[in-house]
Amino acid sequence: MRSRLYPVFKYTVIALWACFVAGPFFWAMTTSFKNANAVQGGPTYIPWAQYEPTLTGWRNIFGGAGGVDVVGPFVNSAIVTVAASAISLALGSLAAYALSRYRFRLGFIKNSDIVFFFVSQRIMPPVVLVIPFFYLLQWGGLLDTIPGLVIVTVALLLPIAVWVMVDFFNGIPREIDEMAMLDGCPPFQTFVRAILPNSLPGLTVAAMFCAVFGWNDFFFAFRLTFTEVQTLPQAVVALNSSIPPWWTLSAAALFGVAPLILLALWVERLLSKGNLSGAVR
Amino acid sequence: MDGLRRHKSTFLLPGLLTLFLIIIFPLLFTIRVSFSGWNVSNPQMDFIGGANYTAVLHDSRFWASITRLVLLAGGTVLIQYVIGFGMALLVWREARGRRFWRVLFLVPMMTTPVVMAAIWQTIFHESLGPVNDLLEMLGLTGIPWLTESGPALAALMTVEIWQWTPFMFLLLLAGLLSLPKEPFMAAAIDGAGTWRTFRKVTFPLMAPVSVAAVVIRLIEASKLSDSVYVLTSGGPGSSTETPGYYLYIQGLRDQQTGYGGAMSLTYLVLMIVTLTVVAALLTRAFKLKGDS
Amino acid sequence: MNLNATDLCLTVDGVDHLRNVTATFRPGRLHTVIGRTMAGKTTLLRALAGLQGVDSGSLTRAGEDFLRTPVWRRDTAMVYQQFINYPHLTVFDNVAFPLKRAGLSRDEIRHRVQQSLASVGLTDFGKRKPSQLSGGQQQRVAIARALARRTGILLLDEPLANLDYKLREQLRDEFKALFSDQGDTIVIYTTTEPAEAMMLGDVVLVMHEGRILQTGTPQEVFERPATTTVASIVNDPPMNVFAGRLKGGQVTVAGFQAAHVSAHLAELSDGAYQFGLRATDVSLASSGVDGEVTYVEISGSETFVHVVVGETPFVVQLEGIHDVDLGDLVKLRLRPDRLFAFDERGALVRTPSHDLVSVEGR
Amino acid sequence: MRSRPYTRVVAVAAVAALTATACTTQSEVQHKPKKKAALFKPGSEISYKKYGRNYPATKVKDGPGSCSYESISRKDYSGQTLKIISHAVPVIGEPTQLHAKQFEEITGGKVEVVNVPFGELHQKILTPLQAGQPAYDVMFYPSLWIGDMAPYLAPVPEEYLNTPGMRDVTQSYMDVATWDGKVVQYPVDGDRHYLKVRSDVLKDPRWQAEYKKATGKDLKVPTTWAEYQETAEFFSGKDFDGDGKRNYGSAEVTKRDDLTFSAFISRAAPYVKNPKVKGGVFFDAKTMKPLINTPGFVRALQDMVEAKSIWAPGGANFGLGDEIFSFGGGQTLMSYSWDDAFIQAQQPDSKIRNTVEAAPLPGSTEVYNRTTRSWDKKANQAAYFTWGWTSAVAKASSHQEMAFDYLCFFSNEANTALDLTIGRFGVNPYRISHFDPAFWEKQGWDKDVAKAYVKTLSGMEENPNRVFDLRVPGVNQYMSALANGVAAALAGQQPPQRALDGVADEWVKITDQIGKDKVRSAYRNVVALEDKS
Repeated sequence: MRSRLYPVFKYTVIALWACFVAGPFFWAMTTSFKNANAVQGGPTYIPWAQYEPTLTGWRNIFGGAGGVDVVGPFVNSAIVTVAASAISLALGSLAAYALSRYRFRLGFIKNSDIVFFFVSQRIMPPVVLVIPFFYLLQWGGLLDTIPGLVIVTVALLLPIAVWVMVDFFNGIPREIDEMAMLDGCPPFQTFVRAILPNSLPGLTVAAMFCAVFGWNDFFFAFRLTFTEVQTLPQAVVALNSSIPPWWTLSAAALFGVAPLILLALWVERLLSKGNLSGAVR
Repeated sequence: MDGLRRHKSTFLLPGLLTLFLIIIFPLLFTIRVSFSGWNVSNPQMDFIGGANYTAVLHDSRFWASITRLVLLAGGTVLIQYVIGFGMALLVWREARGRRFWRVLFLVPMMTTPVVMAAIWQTIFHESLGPVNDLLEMLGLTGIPWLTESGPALAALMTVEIWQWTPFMFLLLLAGLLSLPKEPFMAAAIDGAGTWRTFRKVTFPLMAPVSVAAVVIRLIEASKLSDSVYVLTSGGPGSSTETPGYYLYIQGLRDQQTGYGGAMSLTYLVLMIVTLTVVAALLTRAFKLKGDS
Repeated sequence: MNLNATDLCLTVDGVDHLRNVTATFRPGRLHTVIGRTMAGKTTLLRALAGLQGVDSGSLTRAGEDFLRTPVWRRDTAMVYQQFINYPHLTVFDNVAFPLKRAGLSRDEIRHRVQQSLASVGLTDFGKRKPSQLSGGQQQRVAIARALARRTGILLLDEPLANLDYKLREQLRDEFKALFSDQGDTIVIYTTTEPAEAMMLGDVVLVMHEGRILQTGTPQEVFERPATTTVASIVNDPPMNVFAGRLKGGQVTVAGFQAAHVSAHLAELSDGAYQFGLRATDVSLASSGVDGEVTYVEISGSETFVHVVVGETPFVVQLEGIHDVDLGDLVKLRLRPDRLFAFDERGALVRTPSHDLVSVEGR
Repeated sequence: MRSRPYTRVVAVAAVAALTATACTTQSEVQHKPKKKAALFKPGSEISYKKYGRNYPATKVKDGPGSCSYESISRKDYSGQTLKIISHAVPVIGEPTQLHAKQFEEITGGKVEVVNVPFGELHQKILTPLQAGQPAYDVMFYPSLWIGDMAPYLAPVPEEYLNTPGMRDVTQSYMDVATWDGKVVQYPVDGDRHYLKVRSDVLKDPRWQAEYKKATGKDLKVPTTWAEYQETAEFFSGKDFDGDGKRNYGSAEVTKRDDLTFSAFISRAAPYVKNPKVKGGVFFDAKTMKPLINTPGFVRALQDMVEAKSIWAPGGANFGLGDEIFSFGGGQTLMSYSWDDAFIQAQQPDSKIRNTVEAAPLPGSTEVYNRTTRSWDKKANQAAYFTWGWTSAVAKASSHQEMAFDYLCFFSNEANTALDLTIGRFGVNPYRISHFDPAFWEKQGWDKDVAKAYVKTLSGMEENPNRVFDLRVPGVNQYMSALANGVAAALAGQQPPQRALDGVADEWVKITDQIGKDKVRSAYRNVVALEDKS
């Protein structure tokens, strides 16, 4: 039987973890209202009481002199993330569907090997890829362009999309495909009309992972663009100077995570409605 | 059936070929460059045989970083799994404000690692950051977070745990929410206690999700380098250097492209072998039927 | 337009799923395929639907090579044992789905869906999602969808197997009415239940281990089972099959000699036979074959007593509730006039109704 | 058959790719400006005030010459785009952006600036240069990379060399900008390491008395590294400013992949730069044998390891920013590095404004002589001309005139005067006219502070015993190897001698890899600068 202390224990643990999770955000929030003197004076937490808050950090990320403009990079990040995620989801769910429903055999290569090929791209250290990508994009005239960045990002996201969707499709009874075909749908229509509409949870999880990894990619975006295309992480990292303006950095970090918090809300909604059941296995 | 056979390639190939085309050139390039002396001042594709590979074998800094990674990745992923599972269990069913907790617990995953690592650096700052300040308020002495190897590793692991436990949490929570109800009712009827229910019902049912989550986290954790870069730059000395960061130093920052290529490929082969073995062992440990 | 299957064979991983299956399915008839689990019934349906390829053999319909026709052009509807519907669509849209694919007009679709839903008694459920329905209702939706299309071929794969007993009986009765006015549709219905097969089928096909053992009207199959296997499949409980000897029309089983000559067996030559006897034709008596009770089932107003005689199991079906206990030693009375006689290889040689049987489907 | 969505996706991607290709094709034509009316009168008052509250209200007069606001505003660059890479904001990155904005306003051209953290700057600039990709027209980077960059740089045209601003640049910084006899870098900053101390503490009679009591010596600005250590040790752990928090002796740059190598060279300079010995500090310029493991360097590393006791918490992982925060925040008594920390401490809102003093880097009482293999017992001090920020124009740029106009505008007299006063900009005196105490007093500095500052800086210009950075191809590798060795010793992983022996081995390898002759000929230029005085 559960002891009466159990709820106390439970909420204490939840609260402790919540503090740990929220701590850095709280710190970034309070730091974003400081200036050099408030930072140099040692750690303080409560505005007005411990330090005089200023809006310098926040002004700096919206084109204020002495900062970086995050709005343009925000738009670029959004375009790249949405485009690359969409392409990855489209190609990835098609491939995942094939791998889930049909048997492939080419010499010793089986379905599981093809899935492994996709997933193994995530094992590849980014350093291996970035220099060749540079020459590849240069050859295609795609350096410092959004299409170039989208192509590279697709290579990063496609494995995730395939990984999530294969598992998800494996969880959808094959009889649904069969029934759709019996009901007059050729395979592609079967996929589009019968399977995809039932894959919303899986697509959501895959889209979330794609968005998270796409939105937060710094490594490739940084090295394959020059001036035309700046993404949000680049704009934030541009503040990591030898005299780092902690306040601007904090404001930019908070700004960068905002759109993805909406994503977290959406995912949680699906979770709570039970829609994600079977989305991950 | 014939109709199906004809279609299957049409589904698979767009994705497979796209990835293949994007990946194949870099891979071939890296293989070729690993046999060249390409470096910052001679960016040429000459041929120097296996000299780079011999050098990799004798690079003690590289091998030390591999050993360190095994501990770092293994340790953090294990802790992430335990905490992620624990938190998922706590906010799984009846918990006040569980929807709020769930969102909150997801958020760290959404942040940009390089950016958050910069924030963490300010948090661990030994005189201007809050961690030591709080420790001192509690009457403890500050810890040299980024200047001694033990604490620096702990700081690094803390950041990794903060950033990626949500990933485990999400996978495991989704897994829990999709469990069938019957086995739990059966356990309740049998009068099994909380712990027994967990051990006999929840945990075995969660085994497939667990294996997938752990393996995918291991894959991602093996690339650990962003937070090392920002937080400690591999220091003090080289005591927090990971292969990802060392590869970055050699291959990108110092532009030892040839040597970096050889090291990357050695690392890639090692990782693929290790992760395959680990995945197989985990699968067996959870007594799953190997299936995909 | 008959659907002709000739010598269909399929082996997967060394296991034979279909062995030289040859059958003709006729429009306007309801064919029931009866067989035990794993007999190949589902495989046969899937092969007819095009969901499963075959290794050899041919399948034609009106001169068209059906094996080369993709699933989506086979004019076939199927109802699964599991209740398979489109989870994302409402009941109405589920039923309308194939109709939309077929390009029918909106009015026509509405009309047909409503008609179809009415026929399965789900008129008021159109707006619900399948997940909000009970199992029986879900299966009705699946059936409604299959019916609404008015396809040339309608396949039902043990549609009642996953339902509870009462619902099963109720639906079975409704099916009789539903399928009787399917016009020119070829209906093929698989089941493990003899009663279902006999009650619904115009034609019964008995399947076992990938083969079709016998094809005929329900009466033919029931009264003249071609082999001991068929005999056991088409009876519930399975017909008791046991070895015995015949001498001058007098049967000896397990050392116990029947008192009377069985008239219908009189013409047979003396020797060893296998005999079949329905469970209803065995009873417990004060004298007879010695056996030991191994298991007793009481079902409603009937009692099934499982008895082992030597090594041979018997099932005795008794009216009413009987007080028999496990391990009781009992004596079985076998009705000699109800004995089916099979030769040593299991082929039927004589039935209680005296008729000689021509054996099909071997 | 229906058209499939994914074929459409592929088609769209292909079209996008082709369009992008067409757009990025560069023309090789050099673009020239048109002429337009000036927006400024000669000698107008210039101020950054309108760009926000972050900037001082100081006003200066627009200078004469072709780089002035007045002259540049006569050029019409509308329709042209200049691409610039610079360091992260704020150090040099912020002035890059600010002057880009101003340049856009007065010429009508477009200027795109990308800011990059220090660790990434080298490869981010060099990779496209080596790949022949015209990524940037103007690059801002540390001047010591000249050996890697020179082959890809456009020499500064004659007309810019003859501007009044350029002619005012001190000889040292013109030398730093020159490669193979050609000026290829555009001087925008002068850099050096010097010592910064809290004069309020050192001059406090109470502390002087206590110090005398404890050590028997007078409390004064240290002139040797031994004194530095002693003074710092005395104050470490004491609360010398009375704010209730502990203070510490020294803040130094010690983070491995930050700028540790410069800090180490500062500490080594007096031990290794013997005015009597010519022919190289880091290498023997004749044989290219590394000297990094000779006793002078080992002594400096021993000092640095010992210095751990005088550092603030976290002091063993300080980047430049940490050092500046620590000293500028009043936590530590002394620090030594670039001007940035000093200027930051002298900002109007600084807590320690006018309580700090600049002084030359500490020296030593003996200096190693590598020809005699013994220590010369004499007081020695060396000026370390640590790399500073510089700028250059890519040879492959098709907007060279616009690029040089931008740089000359960036560094015109008015802009530089204002930039010098903003600590976070990282722009430090490099023209003769900058060494004028009156200018600094006008910024609100105390007379003594300004005087000592100018004396320290100009003293370095006059010091004949100088050390320059290892300005050779592959300098990053050399410095990275050095930083590794220093870090290993600081972390206690290796004793100093062994750590530096390891560095020497690495250096030999690096030299072989790059080509001995290539490195030697580059290094000879550095040695020539050192030996010329």
